[in-house]
Amino acid sequence: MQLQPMAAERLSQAAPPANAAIAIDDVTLRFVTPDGHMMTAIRDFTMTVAHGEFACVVGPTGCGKSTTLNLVTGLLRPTTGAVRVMGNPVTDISRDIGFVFQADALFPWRSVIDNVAAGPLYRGTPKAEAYERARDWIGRVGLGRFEKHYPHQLSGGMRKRVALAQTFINQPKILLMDEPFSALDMQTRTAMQDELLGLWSEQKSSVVFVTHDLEEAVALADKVYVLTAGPGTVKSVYRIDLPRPRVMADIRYDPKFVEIAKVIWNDLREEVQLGQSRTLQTGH
Amino acid sequence: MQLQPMAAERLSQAAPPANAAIAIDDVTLRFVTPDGHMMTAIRDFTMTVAHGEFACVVGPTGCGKSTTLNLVTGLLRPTTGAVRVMGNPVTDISRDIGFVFQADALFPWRSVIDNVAAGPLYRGTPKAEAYERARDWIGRVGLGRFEKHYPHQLSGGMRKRVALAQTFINQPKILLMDEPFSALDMQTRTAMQDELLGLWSEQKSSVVFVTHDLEEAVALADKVYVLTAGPGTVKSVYRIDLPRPRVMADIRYDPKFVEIAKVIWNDLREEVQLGQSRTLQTGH
Amino acid sequence: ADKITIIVGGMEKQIYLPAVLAQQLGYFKDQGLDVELVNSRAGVEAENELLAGAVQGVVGFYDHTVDLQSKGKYIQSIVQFSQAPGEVELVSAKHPEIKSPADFKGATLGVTGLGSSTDFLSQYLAVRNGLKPGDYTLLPVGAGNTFIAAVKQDQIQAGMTTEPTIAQLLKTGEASVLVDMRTPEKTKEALGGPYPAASFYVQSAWLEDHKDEAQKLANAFVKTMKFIATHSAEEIADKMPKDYYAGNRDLYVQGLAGGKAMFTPDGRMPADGPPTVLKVLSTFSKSLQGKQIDLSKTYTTAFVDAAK
Amino acid sequence: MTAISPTADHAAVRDASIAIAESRARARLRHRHAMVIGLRLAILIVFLGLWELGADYNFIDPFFFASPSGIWQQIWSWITEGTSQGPLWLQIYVTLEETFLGFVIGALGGIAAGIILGRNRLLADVFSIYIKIANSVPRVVLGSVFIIALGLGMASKVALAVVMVFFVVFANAFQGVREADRAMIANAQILGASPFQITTSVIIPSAMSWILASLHVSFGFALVGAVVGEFLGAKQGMGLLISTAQGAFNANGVFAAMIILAVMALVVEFIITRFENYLVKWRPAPFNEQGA
Amino acid sequence: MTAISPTADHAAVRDASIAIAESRARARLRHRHAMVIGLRLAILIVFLGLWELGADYNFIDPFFFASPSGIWQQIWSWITEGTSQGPLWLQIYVTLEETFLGFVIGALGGIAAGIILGRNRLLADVFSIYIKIANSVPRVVLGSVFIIALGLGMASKVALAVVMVFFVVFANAFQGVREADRAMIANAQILGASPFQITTSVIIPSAMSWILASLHVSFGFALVGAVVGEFLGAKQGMGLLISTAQGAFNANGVFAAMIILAVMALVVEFIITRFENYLVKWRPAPFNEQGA
Ligand SMILES: Nc1ncnc2c1ncn2[C@@H]1O[C@H](COP(=O)(O)OP(=O)(O)OP(=O)(O)O)[C@@H](O)[C@H]1O
Ligand SMILES: Nc1ncnc2c1ncn2[C@@H]1O[C@H](COP(=O)(O)OP(=O)(O)OP(=O)(O)O)[C@@H](O)[C@H]1O
Ligand SMILES: [Mg+2]
Ligand SMILES: [Mg+2]
Repeated sequence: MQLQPMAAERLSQAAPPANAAIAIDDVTLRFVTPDGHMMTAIRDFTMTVAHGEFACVVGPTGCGKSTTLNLVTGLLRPTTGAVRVMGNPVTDISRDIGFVFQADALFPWRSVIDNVAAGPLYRGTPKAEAYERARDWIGRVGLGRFEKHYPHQLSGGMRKRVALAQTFINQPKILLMDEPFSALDMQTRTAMQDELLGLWSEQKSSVVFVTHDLEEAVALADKVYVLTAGPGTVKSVYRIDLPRPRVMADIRYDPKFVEIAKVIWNDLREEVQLGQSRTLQTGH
Repeated sequence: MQLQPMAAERLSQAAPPANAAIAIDDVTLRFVTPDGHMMTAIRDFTMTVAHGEFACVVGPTGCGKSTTLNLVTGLLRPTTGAVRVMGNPVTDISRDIGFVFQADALFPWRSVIDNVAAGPLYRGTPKAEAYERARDWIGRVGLGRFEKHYPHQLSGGMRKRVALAQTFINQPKILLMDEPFSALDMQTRTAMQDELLGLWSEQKSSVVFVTHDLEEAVALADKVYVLTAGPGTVKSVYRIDLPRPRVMADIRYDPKFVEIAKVIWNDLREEVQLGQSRTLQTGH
Repeated sequence: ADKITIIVGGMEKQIYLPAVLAQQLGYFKDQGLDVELVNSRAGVEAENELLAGAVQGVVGFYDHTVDLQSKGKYIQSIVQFSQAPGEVELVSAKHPEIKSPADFKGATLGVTGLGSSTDFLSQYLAVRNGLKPGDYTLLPVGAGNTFIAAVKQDQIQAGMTTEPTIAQLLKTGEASVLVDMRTPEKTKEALGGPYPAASFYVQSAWLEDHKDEAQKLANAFVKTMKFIATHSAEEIADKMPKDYYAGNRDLYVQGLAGGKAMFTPDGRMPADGPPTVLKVLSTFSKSLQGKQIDLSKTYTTAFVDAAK
Repeated sequence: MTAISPTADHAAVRDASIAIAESRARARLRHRHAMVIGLRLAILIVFLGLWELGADYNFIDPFFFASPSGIWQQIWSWITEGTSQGPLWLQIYVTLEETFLGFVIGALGGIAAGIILGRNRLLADVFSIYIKIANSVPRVVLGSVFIIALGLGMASKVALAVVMVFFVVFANAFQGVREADRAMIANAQILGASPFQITTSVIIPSAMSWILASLHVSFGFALVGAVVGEFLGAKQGMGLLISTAQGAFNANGVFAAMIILAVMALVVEFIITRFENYLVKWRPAPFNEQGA
Repeated sequence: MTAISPTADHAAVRDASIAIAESRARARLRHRHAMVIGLRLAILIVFLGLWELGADYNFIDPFFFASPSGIWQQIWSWITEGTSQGPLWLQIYVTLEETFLGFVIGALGGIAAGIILGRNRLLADVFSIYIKIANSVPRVVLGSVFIIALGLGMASKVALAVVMVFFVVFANAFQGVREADRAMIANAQILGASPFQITTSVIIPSAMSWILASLHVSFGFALVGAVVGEFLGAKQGMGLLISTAQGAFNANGVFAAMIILAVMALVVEFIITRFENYLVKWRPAPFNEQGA
């Protein structure tokens, strides 16, 4: 069993390999708080995702997971340190990326099918083809009957599935997902996970997947990053060498899975408790 | 073991007891779809929550859970059937109710503390007292350091916790919660669940709690409603007679808990699969 | 024929009546002219358009030709419609103590606009009666309704205006005539000479190259002046569009009957007219002070003389 | 598990009661519509009645403020006999043409400027000060400048209508662009939209309600601009009609022309509202108006 | 598990580099500010230079369009010698007072009407048609009506400024109220807010950016209203100054007065912007301008 924290990766200040799909190199990011002070959201953060690798990120709420994804997309710029995608420094928002936002970012004035077809249309796909592919993806996320609905006419879970289809249809080389499945029931979630793994193995894309569900992380990932309570930095990195292809419905009953989950869980719990006691201390 | 579906409750067309805290009586609600047709969101829906009862609602995504809560608050009106709260027909939005929305509904122009203090201030609590209570609740949800932050400066999970504090501070007699904990990590979620149970038993309030996490539902509830795939109606009702007070961190290891969860899970899975196959059929 | 555009400083105003009347009588057409009348109540607009070359002629007050010459712009009157300003200094019925311009001391005098002929004439009347600038206040109140409202609200104790505002105020008895400048005789009495007012003028430069058109225009206007001289107010009113007296036809006719005398019978500039204008203007207009004005360049009677 | 299929009986009862509920909802809607029209008419009648009575008994001086009956006679005579400047419909047509051109040019210009400056911070910082300066220029003075520069024809009226419309539309388009949801823009960008595509597919739709709000008010402004232009100098148009009526102490004529202008504005307003409803059909209804 | 506390060395390096990064960010900001000012000035200078040259070489006739040097002389002579109507500052004061009163009354009225009609559908349906009619009335005609009704004093100018401001502010306040997020309103309602509290604590804050957008444009409009009012009849004020200059064919005077008006508008604009920044400090910055 090669289950070992790869914390060395975090501590090493050597530049990450140039051929990594995503390389976050010793990044610190600070925000201005309402009272004019600076607040460090993430600190000394180093993370590397190789081509075709599936990385999951877990950590206590508010520790900087979404911030990390925003750095990779170019929506936020690091205060210090460097972020590289496909070997190039991130200067603008990249078109190679697919990003499922944590909050809703659908276009409310477009129906489901127009939302899903947006990506291909932006990228110049002929209309007929774009809509055909959109229809396909809407079917895959189980919304065939809702093609013509507008986002406000959908339930929360349905909207999330539209967002997934919207991202998946672009077949991005790099896929960033921020708690994409948390609004879905177990069954739909399993189906979506299978869909995601299929897309990933087919496209050989690189994935960074943020979740609160540790079991989900272990079930999906090649590598799990555990972050510390905010200001977030990498606490430990675990390599998950469960065999692939993995079948989501069954993997949870694999004894190796259970063991891995337990080890990471203990590591994480320690951190979460630390984070909680820290905020509670300064509670009032 | 008294674990039996109480489906009889659904089938009986007798009016629900007049003294119930919440009584939804044979309600059907239809929406106008974009192509001008009518779509039934929930159908022949009957549900009763007694005073001081904790009811959980589970069901496949898009089956009408949020719609049901909106009926109770008065935000939506039934097409046919009647909704009564505390014995009175719902005509307007009630002040006895606390509602944690599925999506974000914080006031973006108010800082965390102003958001949390809103309820007491609306209800005429003196300013000093309102802010003192707000500070207390902000501490309880672990956001002491973020009092002055505005919602857009918080992470998704933090925003959800502000919404919880905002609702809890009013100590509502009737508490409706729509997937309130899905954006939280396991540890924070457990702490919030304990907070919720404490509030509930202290206030003797009546709770309707929507979740996708069946284990959460079983751990918290007196009664679990399983809904059918949309148009939603009650498939089965389960009474959960696990002893109280329940400690969230431990209850999952109770063998009785595991058994109950398994029974309901089988019932639910059947429904979810049905729902999925139905949408997939009409997929494209 | 090319289209000739003429701006009229208020087509419904009686002082400018010959312009519309000529059109109504078909005199322009008789001369083979294609004339288009454009309404513009603000005199400045009309002059600017003329100078910019966008229109060929303006029906307006003669004094503008003098004023513009002081600014180096040459325009000249080729047909003179009236030899009296057609204006009246009215005094409010609330102020019977004002019996002559000499009593203006401390009063507020209504004028249509600062820098307008009513402004200069009012001041001239006051000064001629021994007052100094500063003894009275001038208030621009426009013409028409706003003038009447100002009288009613006692914001002006006296004021100078034209028909039909005069007739309207006289009818209701809210004001009476203090100084009448609707006839050549009374104007001479008030100002010491005839005061040529409404006229048809063109840019001097245009006139050089368009003697032919100018002659035809003069022909039409002179014929119109003759028509006015030989017809009663009633007959003239019949020729005018109905909207111009929609308020009250009797009033219109009555005003016209009272004011008809101001029109020249033949369109000719009275010889002693221009000096009077220069005298009035140079007393008050800053822009004229210290400027040499060549009055002979402000009008010509050549076309009127040649008119058939 | 219990069998849960409802009995056929119950389904029939449900369907019947839904049908009843829906027909009731429709009746409520019809009733509400009738009430709105009724109230509007009631207000109009009371207003006109008081005006007429006031004029009859000389509380309101009809010399200054006209009277409804006089206004109606004036409109009727214009319709049947024409105006001093020619047939009434021609005056309406002339003014409408100027207004419409001015409205379209001003609105398009305002939208374009608003979007360009709203999307580009540097341009906004540099140029917005000049737009503010331009907006403080009195329109009547501008009117004279336009007449000098463009002549007394249609162009100067159109220009005046343009400057009445431009600033209102610009201000709203600019702010609407600034208010566009940043997450949505980011999403489009990541989905592969070029800056131009972001503008057309995210910025414009989200600024649409801002732009439409400004169009509602600015058609009236365009009308005002055209009329003021005609006031300053014209040979046709409603503004000249008003000017002539004013000069002839014909208060009925002044008010009659204004009422015709109001009707023109309402007709166009109706069209804009139609257009708006078409554009924003994706919008959620407020809660409570939602279920059928 | 490995020890993860960073070495003291590394922490020091990080803090130093953060300090550098932050001072660099500040320098960038300063540099940008200087560039904006520079560009504005450059545009101004080029514009004035071309104008002056055009006037000198008679491409632009200074008789109609004045010239920068002539305008400056005029302003200087007004400052040093006063105007024909008295000292310049008095004219400015008079116009500013009228404008300010009209702006405040019109804006408050527009906001109030917008909120009331925006919150009450029935009132909106019944009354909005009348507001639209009122908005189509040419302001110049209204001007004479106001002078008749209110006299030639300040009241009529204020009224004219009010009607210029009211409709713009109303349209935006109305739409802003309609756009308020329905989930947020529902939340406030459930938290116990009375309809009045909802209005003050949800509706007004969310309509705020709409209202502010309209205030930006409508101060200029109020100024225009006051000046037009003075045009129609006044003893004092910038409008009279313009009207006198026009009557005397003094183009320099006309443009000088307009420039003074523009400066007035810019000063007030600056104050409104300050106020706006204070009110909307809760707003998220666009992505990319966010990290420090
Ligand atoms: N614009 C901002 N201004 C100030 N602080 C911010 C801003 N955006 C985020 N933060 C802070 O950065 C920290 C990290 O936020 P982030 O959204 O990355 O957390 P997260 O790990 O995604 O949490 P969650 O699991 O709850 O989504 C939080 O403490 C948050 O308050
Ligand atoms: N305004 C609307 N117009 C039309 N259909 C609607 C509208 N609102 C909701 N619906 C439909 O009603 C059904 C139930 O929606 P609801 O939000 O109650 O689902 P839910 O059970 O809460 O799902 P989730 O778990 O995903 O939140 C869905 O099929 C949805 O498409
Ligand atoms: Mg997050
Ligand atoms: Mg829901």
